[in-house]
Amino acid sequence: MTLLAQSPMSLHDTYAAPVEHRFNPYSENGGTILAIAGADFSVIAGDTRQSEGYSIQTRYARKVFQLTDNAVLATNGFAADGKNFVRRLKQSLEWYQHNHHKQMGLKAIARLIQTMLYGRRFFPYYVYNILGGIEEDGSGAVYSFDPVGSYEREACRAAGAAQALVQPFLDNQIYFKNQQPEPGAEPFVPGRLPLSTVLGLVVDSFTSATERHIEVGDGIEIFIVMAKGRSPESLLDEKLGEGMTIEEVPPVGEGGEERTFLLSGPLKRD
Amino acid sequence: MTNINSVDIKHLKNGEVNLGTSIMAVKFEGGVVIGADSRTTTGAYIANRVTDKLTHIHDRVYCCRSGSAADTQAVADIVHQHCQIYSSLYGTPPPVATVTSMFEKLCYTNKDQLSAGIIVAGWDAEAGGSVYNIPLGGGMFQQPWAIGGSGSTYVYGYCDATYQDGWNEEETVQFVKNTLALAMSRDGSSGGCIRMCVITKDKVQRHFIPGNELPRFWEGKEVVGAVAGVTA
Amino acid sequence: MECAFAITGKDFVLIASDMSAGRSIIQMKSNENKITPVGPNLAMACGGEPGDTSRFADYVDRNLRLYHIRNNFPLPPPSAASWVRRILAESIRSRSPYAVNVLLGGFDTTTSKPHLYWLDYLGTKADIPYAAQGVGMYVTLSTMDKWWYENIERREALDVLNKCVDEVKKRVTIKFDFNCVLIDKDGVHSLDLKSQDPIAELEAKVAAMKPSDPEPIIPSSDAPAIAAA
Amino acid sequence: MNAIIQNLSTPSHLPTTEEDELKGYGNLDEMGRIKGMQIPRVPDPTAFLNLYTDSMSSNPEAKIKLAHGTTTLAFRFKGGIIVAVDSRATAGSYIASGTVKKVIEINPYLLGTMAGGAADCQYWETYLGMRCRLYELRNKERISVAAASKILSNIVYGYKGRGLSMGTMICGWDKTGPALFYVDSEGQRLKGDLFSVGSGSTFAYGVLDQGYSYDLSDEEAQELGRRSIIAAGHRDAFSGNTCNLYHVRENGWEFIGNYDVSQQWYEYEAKKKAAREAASSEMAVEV
Amino acid sequence: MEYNGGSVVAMIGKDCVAIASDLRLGQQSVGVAMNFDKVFPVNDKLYYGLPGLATDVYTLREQLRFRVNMYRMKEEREITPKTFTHLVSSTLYEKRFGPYFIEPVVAGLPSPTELDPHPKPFISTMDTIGCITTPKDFAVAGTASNKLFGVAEGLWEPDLEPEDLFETISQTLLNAVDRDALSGWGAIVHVITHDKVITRQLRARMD
Amino acid sequence: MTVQIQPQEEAVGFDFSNYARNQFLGQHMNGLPKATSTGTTIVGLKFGGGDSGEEEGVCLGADTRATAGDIVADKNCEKIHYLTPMIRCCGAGTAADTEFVTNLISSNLELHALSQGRPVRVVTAMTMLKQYLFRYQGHVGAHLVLGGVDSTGSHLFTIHAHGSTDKLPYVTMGSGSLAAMAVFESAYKPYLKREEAVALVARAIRAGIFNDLGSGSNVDVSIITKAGCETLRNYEMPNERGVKSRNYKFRRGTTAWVKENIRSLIVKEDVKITSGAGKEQPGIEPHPVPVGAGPGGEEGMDVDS
Repeated sequence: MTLLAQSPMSLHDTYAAPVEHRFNPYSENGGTILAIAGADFSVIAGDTRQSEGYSIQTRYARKVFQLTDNAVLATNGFAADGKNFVRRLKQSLEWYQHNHHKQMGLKAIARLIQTMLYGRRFFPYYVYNILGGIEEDGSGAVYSFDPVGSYEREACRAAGAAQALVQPFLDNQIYFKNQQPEPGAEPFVPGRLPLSTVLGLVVDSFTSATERHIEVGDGIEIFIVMAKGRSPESLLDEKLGEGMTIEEVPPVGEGGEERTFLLSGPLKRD
Repeated sequence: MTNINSVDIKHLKNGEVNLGTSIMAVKFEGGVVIGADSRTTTGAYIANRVTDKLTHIHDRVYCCRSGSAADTQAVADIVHQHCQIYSSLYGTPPPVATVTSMFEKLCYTNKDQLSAGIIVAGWDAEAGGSVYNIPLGGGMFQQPWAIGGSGSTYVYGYCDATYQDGWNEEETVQFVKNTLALAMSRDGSSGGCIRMCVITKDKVQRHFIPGNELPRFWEGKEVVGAVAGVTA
Repeated sequence: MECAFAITGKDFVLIASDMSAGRSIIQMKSNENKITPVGPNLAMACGGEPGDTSRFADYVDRNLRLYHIRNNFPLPPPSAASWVRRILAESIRSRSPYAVNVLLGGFDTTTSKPHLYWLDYLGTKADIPYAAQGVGMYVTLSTMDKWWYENIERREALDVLNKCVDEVKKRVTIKFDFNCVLIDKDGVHSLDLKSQDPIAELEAKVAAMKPSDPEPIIPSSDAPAIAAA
Repeated sequence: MNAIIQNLSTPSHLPTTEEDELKGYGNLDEMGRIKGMQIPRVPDPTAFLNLYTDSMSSNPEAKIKLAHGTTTLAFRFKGGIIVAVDSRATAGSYIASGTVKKVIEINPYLLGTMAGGAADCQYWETYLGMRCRLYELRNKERISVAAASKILSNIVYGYKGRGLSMGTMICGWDKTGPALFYVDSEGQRLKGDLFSVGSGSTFAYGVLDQGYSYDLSDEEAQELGRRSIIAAGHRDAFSGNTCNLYHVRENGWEFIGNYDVSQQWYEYEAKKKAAREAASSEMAVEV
Repeated sequence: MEYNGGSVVAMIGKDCVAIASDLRLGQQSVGVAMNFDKVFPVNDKLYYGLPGLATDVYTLREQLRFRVNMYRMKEEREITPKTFTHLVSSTLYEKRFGPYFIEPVVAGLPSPTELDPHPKPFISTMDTIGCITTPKDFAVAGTASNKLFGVAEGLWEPDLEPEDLFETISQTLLNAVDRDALSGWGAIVHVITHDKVITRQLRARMD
Repeated sequence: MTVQIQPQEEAVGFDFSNYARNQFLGQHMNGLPKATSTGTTIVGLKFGGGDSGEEEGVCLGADTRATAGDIVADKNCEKIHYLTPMIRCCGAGTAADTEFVTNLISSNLELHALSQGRPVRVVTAMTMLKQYLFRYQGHVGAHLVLGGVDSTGSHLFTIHAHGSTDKLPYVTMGSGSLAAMAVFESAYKPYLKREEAVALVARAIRAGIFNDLGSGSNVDVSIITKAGCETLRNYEMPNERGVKSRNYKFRRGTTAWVKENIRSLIVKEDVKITSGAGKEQPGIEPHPVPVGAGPGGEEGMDVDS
């Protein structure tokens, strides 16, 4: 920055402070993820922007990955750590499938993620994970993790750059926090919302976050995992938003009766 | 004396615009030739690629600025004003030495706040062409030729080896042009094109060398495709 | 390291403060009074930087006294609190600020209401029914939360206060001794926490003093009541 | 690194290849032992960790915000042990979760509480559960609370100074009756009757101390635990949401209930008001 | 800002505005008072909220009260929301290099004048050094501002009637401060219409 | 406690009275608030003249996003500031600084114009700005693009926060300046026609909006020629929010509250007309009078205590 900084012979250089080159293995790549569990489905979503500072690295980077036929993982934070973590996790799950000739259950995957994350307790993966899927009893479930592996099962969870923007909105709309039930009506029960409502909320959460958070935008990908026996027609009949497409994601293994769909659409690009 | 090093004059304020810079001035019989590159940077970004670092101070006095753009512009503006007052008071243009001492005074008294390396050059009736160098922190040194800015360190040897007394205008212009081209090719924060100015009793004549017409020297086979000599 | 707390009740304010004074790890004195009466029905507990505290208490005291003399009327607690706050807020912007945290309690004789103000060295003011400063904030606020209630009677309030003192003695690593004042319409009275029934003692004292010690300066709105007593 | 592994008292090795890492389960090997913890190759890993995570709470600006636990308490009385905790996890001033389970059910007879780093507590107390089960299989009897807490203490002491953050209470019932131990990541291990840990603990103490006695009835004790957590949740910004209450008895622990701090607070205030009104009306009657 | 905590939100409705604040005054993690209202009236139909460092809340409020009264005496009229915003802004910018730690929010309903018989509801917010933002929908500030942005962006709808605006602003504030450790401890909402000001204290979470 | 009346020095410039306190607080607190900054893409170019056959002029452009950290504080702010009728100035950097600096200089220019009896020149504005900014050594964080037309032609300058200036035919500033400059460097030609200039400026701003996270929302454009200044506010709006998929209106009574206070601003007053003069005049109806609207109105309720 200085006038003569580039000149190696400068007399002043002898007085220059030593430059500390810190080992910095982390960067922050923005983006936001969320997951909501329903009675017999689970919705896991993420935006597709990957940024660093004020620059967009790519407008399409996946944050949500199908792990098994009934589990989808969303990952956010430092993209390189996330990518590496998902790769290792998928590898572990594949080994498990080869060893046991079945896919790992959702609960077990959650615990596996904890131990994998905690293994790096002293050199953490800078990733916030949300695992969504169908539990063995057929109910939708969401597990959320901190970077070193503490986790809990919840009905909904947002993480990433805009988590503070999205989470209180979901508290209000999914958990009905601070809402008095109509006089004489049943009290609200979270986790019982219909899929169409949940999808609407997910899309609105992301469009709201895009409005107010600079690191969120470009595109949205929503994975929907449906429990055995649930008809996907309700989903396919749904009138999709502008520019949205839906496709069925082929099963990873031999294919159980759970089905996974991918709903993707555009977000603002500014 | 004890605290001289604690005054950190070489540090620009955060985010400040920097004249990366190669500047020079050379005296010849009857006048001076001044020259500069045209690059201004903020960090790695070139804020201006066609900067004019040859700043008019008075009719026959110019200065070349290096260091902080804001500081040197402010200093030049102040001296410019002083010179106008001088000429209206005394009815004669200020001699180069006088102008330079105005610069020097400002640079020295505010050395803890300024980041400015300035070369003042011009023509006056008393001394003819003269070149003064005011390095960072003040001081006033008359020299037959002066170079400054971050690019200067690469070409001191070239200047020492090449400069000769008694050159005419054309030879001097050529020398300035070559020196700056060499400095700009080595120094990352110098570059762009070359602006030069010949100041004599009768004229202030500008020369402009665009970036694609700079003199080229040995750059290696890989770059030019053949052994290149001095083509300029 | 200091500790003070205060409780308002039906017609009074109780303020208790520790009495320790020291430098670094040494306690130099364990019976230093930190509660200053700053008006006929107003008292202030000061904690914070040693030196600043007593200077500040003096400053406030003298200025409020001056006001009283000039106007023949003391500044009522809300106004006094507002003024103290401004002094603190101005001081924090000066070259040598008062690093003082204050509990200001008083009884407003014009409205017959007790007031308690929590003030910190930045000039933050809170108007609350019970408050604590220093380490007391961390260990006794919840105690008061549980046992305090609106219009609490004197003896109950003293019970709550004693619980707080007990809690501090139990949980804070430094040994503290406490003194305590009660402010009501009759003035600022000090209470002996060690005695069996300080309230009864106080009542006896007030009753004994009343006829011979009419307070001339302070116009009391409850004058007839006192006369009746 | 070697020192740590020795402290773990199980032979172990670093995962050297990815294939190694794939064997076993997460960072456990095929035998269920800790394979080893990855450590960055920098001169001072602890300083590194502190620079990028707020695990030691000394660097609030750190990039990686880890979930923090907050108010927990446990006390021993004649009817066993009451364990009460709040359920809030904060990352900076953001409330990351209001539904954290801060009581870790190690096995049907042992409970651990969570304060400090959520992952540290969760992970090591789960691991402690494994170790306790192994002890049972080897020795055909349940492990004592003292031994269990000692195992945990030994493990975390091995990592002392590396940035773990844990303040936990191990509660259980063994041959000696109800037992309560406090174990923290500094290696401190205390046996006692009454503990509260976390940023809200001072507020919990403020209610707990003034109401505690060894001879409380079960209901009184449960109420005291609950009331203390509500008090802490109310005053402390980093505690709150809900209170989870457990009661450890001779035949194992029992989950008493989950109470919303805010709702309870309103109820307590209403009760206070009602009591006062009742008292004043009584007085009126007397007059 | 995070020393004492606190948040304020304002919203525009159909011929009405609403402004709401939490009631917490803390000293870092410890709650000190639950009656610390951060919203103050300037005149009948103009309110402003001052979330931030509590000592500055008092100081700035006193200063603004003085300046508004001076304005009132000099001009012999009530200050309009827009003028008041600029008054606050320049008061803040005066301290550009030693700012008040306050992010004011202004909400007001301008009275009809001959030149402007149907004035629009007005809200504005400023940063600590007085940069004005005048949104058309909602304004937020305080320790929970991120959360408020998220919820308000989701919940706000145009042209809400006063009672509907009350619900929307209340839900926005309550759910936002419930995710903020340093705001909460009660909440108060003012809905300003042309013929009345409805002030309600909400039943909020007390932890 | 005494009141002394003494001649007060007129306070000029900034008040540093909180500075020491805030330095102290800074050591004890974290989370000091971020000033709103305009991450910003601002650009300007000269057009016309030469063989374009059109009047020469300058065209300025700006995006409309203001950020506080990574949050969008304002989606549609105005970054093209008025200086004089023929001079405009785009601001990037600390939003409050750009606002107040341009306001201050604008009024000084107005005074200057009045004292000189002629419209001010663009260089005068430039000099005033650079001298002001240099005086504050970069602490007033205003990065400006200044453009305008005066008796000497059209001029375009950039002014950095530290007070350095550049005079160029096409300029960009702000966090999106690289994206915008890439557009200019590839497409700028001297003597553009007016429409071409506006289109190019809009394109450069769009490049900033879409590729720089600090810039966003809409495109504002100002065109200044001898004929006058035309400001096209929200010239392009490529980032309108679409319709939400759900409606979030709540049922009335959703929120629980504990206390209510309704202050009516209507004073009901029965006016009884007693004499015949005003009795039942056609067209005059008694109407409610709002209180407090007039001078001396009360400040309203005091929330303290």
